[in-house]
Amino acid sequence: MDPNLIRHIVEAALLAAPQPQTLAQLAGLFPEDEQAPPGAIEQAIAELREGCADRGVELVEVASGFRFQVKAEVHAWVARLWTERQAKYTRATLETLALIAYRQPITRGEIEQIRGVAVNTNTIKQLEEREWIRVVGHRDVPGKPALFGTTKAFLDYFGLKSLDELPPLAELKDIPELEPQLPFDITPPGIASATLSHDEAGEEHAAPEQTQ
Amino acid sequence: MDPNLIRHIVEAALLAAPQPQTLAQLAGLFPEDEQAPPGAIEQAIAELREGCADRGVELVEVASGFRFQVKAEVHAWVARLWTERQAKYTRATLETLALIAYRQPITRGEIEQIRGVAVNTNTIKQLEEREWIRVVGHRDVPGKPALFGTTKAFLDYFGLKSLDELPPLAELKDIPELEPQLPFDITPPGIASATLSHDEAGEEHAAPEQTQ
Amino acid sequence: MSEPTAQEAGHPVFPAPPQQQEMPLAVVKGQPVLQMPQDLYIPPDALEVFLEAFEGPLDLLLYLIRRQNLDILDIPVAEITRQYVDYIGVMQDLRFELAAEYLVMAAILAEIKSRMLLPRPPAEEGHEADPRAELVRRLQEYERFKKAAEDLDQLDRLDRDTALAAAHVPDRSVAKVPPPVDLREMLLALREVLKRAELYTHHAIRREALSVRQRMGEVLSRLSDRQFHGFETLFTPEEGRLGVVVTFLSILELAKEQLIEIVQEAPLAPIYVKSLAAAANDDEGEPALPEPTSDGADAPND
Repeated sequence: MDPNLIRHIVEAALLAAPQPQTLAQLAGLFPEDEQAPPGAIEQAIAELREGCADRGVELVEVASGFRFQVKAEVHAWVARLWTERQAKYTRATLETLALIAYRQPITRGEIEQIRGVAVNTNTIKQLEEREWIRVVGHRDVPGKPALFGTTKAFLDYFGLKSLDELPPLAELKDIPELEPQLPFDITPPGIASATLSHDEAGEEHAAPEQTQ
Repeated sequence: MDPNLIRHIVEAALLAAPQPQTLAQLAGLFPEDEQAPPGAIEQAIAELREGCADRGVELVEVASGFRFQVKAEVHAWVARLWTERQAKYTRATLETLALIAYRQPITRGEIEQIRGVAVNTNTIKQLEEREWIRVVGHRDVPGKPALFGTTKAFLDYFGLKSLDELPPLAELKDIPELEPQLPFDITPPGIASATLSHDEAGEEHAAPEQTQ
Repeated sequence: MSEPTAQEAGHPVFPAPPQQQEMPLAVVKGQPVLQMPQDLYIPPDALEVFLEAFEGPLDLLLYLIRRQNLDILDIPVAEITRQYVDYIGVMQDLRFELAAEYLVMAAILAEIKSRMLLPRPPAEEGHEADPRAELVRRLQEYERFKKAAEDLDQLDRLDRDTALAAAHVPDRSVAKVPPPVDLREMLLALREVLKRAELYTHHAIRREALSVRQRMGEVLSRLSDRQFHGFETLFTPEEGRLGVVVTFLSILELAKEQLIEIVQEAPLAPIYVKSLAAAANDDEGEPALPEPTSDGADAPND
């Protein structure tokens, strides 16, 4: 099969499809008795990607496959096609999303624990409606709280192939006013040590005053 | 303003817009204090149009403006993005196909004689559309019934070099161990005939006497 | 008493909320601050703005620590508590559930303060955790995710920084993909037919060389022009002896089924073959086919 034809098919399919397409999906465009040769689709993708150098769009790979998208450098002009479309997300939404992205699976209670404030039901609903997060299970504690995780749509939206591509989580920063006075080298006994050891797992038990 | 940038903007806008864009709409993408020079957008469109020669899409002008669209020559592949899997073949279809494979050239009447029931016209059409069977001639008897045979596509699909690679009929009868491996329901022999009558909606029972 | 807590013995030394000044909303350690909010003292009329500007008490504390260099140890607990209690009245018209969290924070601060003021039993000296440790840990943890949220917001995202590129598809008709067929399915179907056929008919289907059947179709196709073809032209010597035999058998079988006519004008003269099953009706398609029932009756000589 002519490699140019394969490239044309892949390009047209990526531009025609409403969703990003995986290599397998692209291979599925070719009928059983006339399959694209092995590696031909990868080759076509590579060529298309290079061919975008002098174009206004680029071919990128995101979590659910390959897609063409407007280059960031011309987006400012293109954005004038739509009067007001850019949804702004509040800090509450972004912080909740960040906690779900970096700490998934995580319950709403655990999010509240870290943020120190109640999570608005609408915030969760908004993220669910955008299909950026979903319930991935329930924690086996009283009340069986839902555990949230991010979706492929979340990665797609932020142009990421996988969670690994998220910006690395910052190191714990010292609190300068307090740090010198804090005996961190001494293992804190009792409740404090239990809580500290749960640092990564998301903590269930807060100081009693914290929980609603 | 750099003509390349203008071309990139026009291309990206046409690919991002849900509707065709007129020259005026495209000109509107540029802010008042940084308008595209006169003729620059027309020039960009002309260049983009030429640039489609070796691509899977083309830039066309329709009543409401310019748009990129999938080229007709790759549509057959792209259309598979919206594929609809047809229902599994009925037992009647499989029997008809098998009889044509093993007894070709064979007329529809002969198939009906062996199966004991009339063959639905759709069954034959279905197999012809799939290009698994074809008319290889007509029997020189009153009515000149078509003689059906299998095609190379049939052999290709089942990975056979020739019909000889199909198991001989005698062998077929003696392989009960075939059954447990089969992923589909096997009708127990006792109620086979009763069930078969439901196989295909339009299939009328032929009187058994007719076949004698 | 050389404990750090001893330094605060003289409070409240904090200045009162400066309602007499116009711009500064608060004064921290004698320094007027113009930005909102300045410290834990929130003028009641600014409470709503205050609640919207911060994501909660941790966010506020972080702000105070990072921007105002507030020393958590230097918090006049009694004053804070009194003010927070005053807010309760104001908050009734506002979002109380948010304000509650600030009250919780005030309580935590008060608790820390009181624990630090209390003398520790000598036996537990060196074992008791610093009462601020948990708060510090939570502040650090929160700060990480505050930063993560900012990073997330910086990522190029659809709609804001890029848009999907799509081309029009002139014909959106749905392609129909035929179902997959397993060869064994077909064989099993055939077996069922044969079982039934044995019940209905007296003649069982004989074992046949299928290559002959296949070749019969091929020969018929080659003869489909209804012209006489040289007998030899039907053979392909490249196929070897077996291929020639298969072709020969298929010609004999076709002759037996009266699908072809074999003509030889004289002994040793060239042999010609002509199809009796020519595709004369091919173009007419379905309508040319006879009724299925009469068709069935047509082939008793099988």
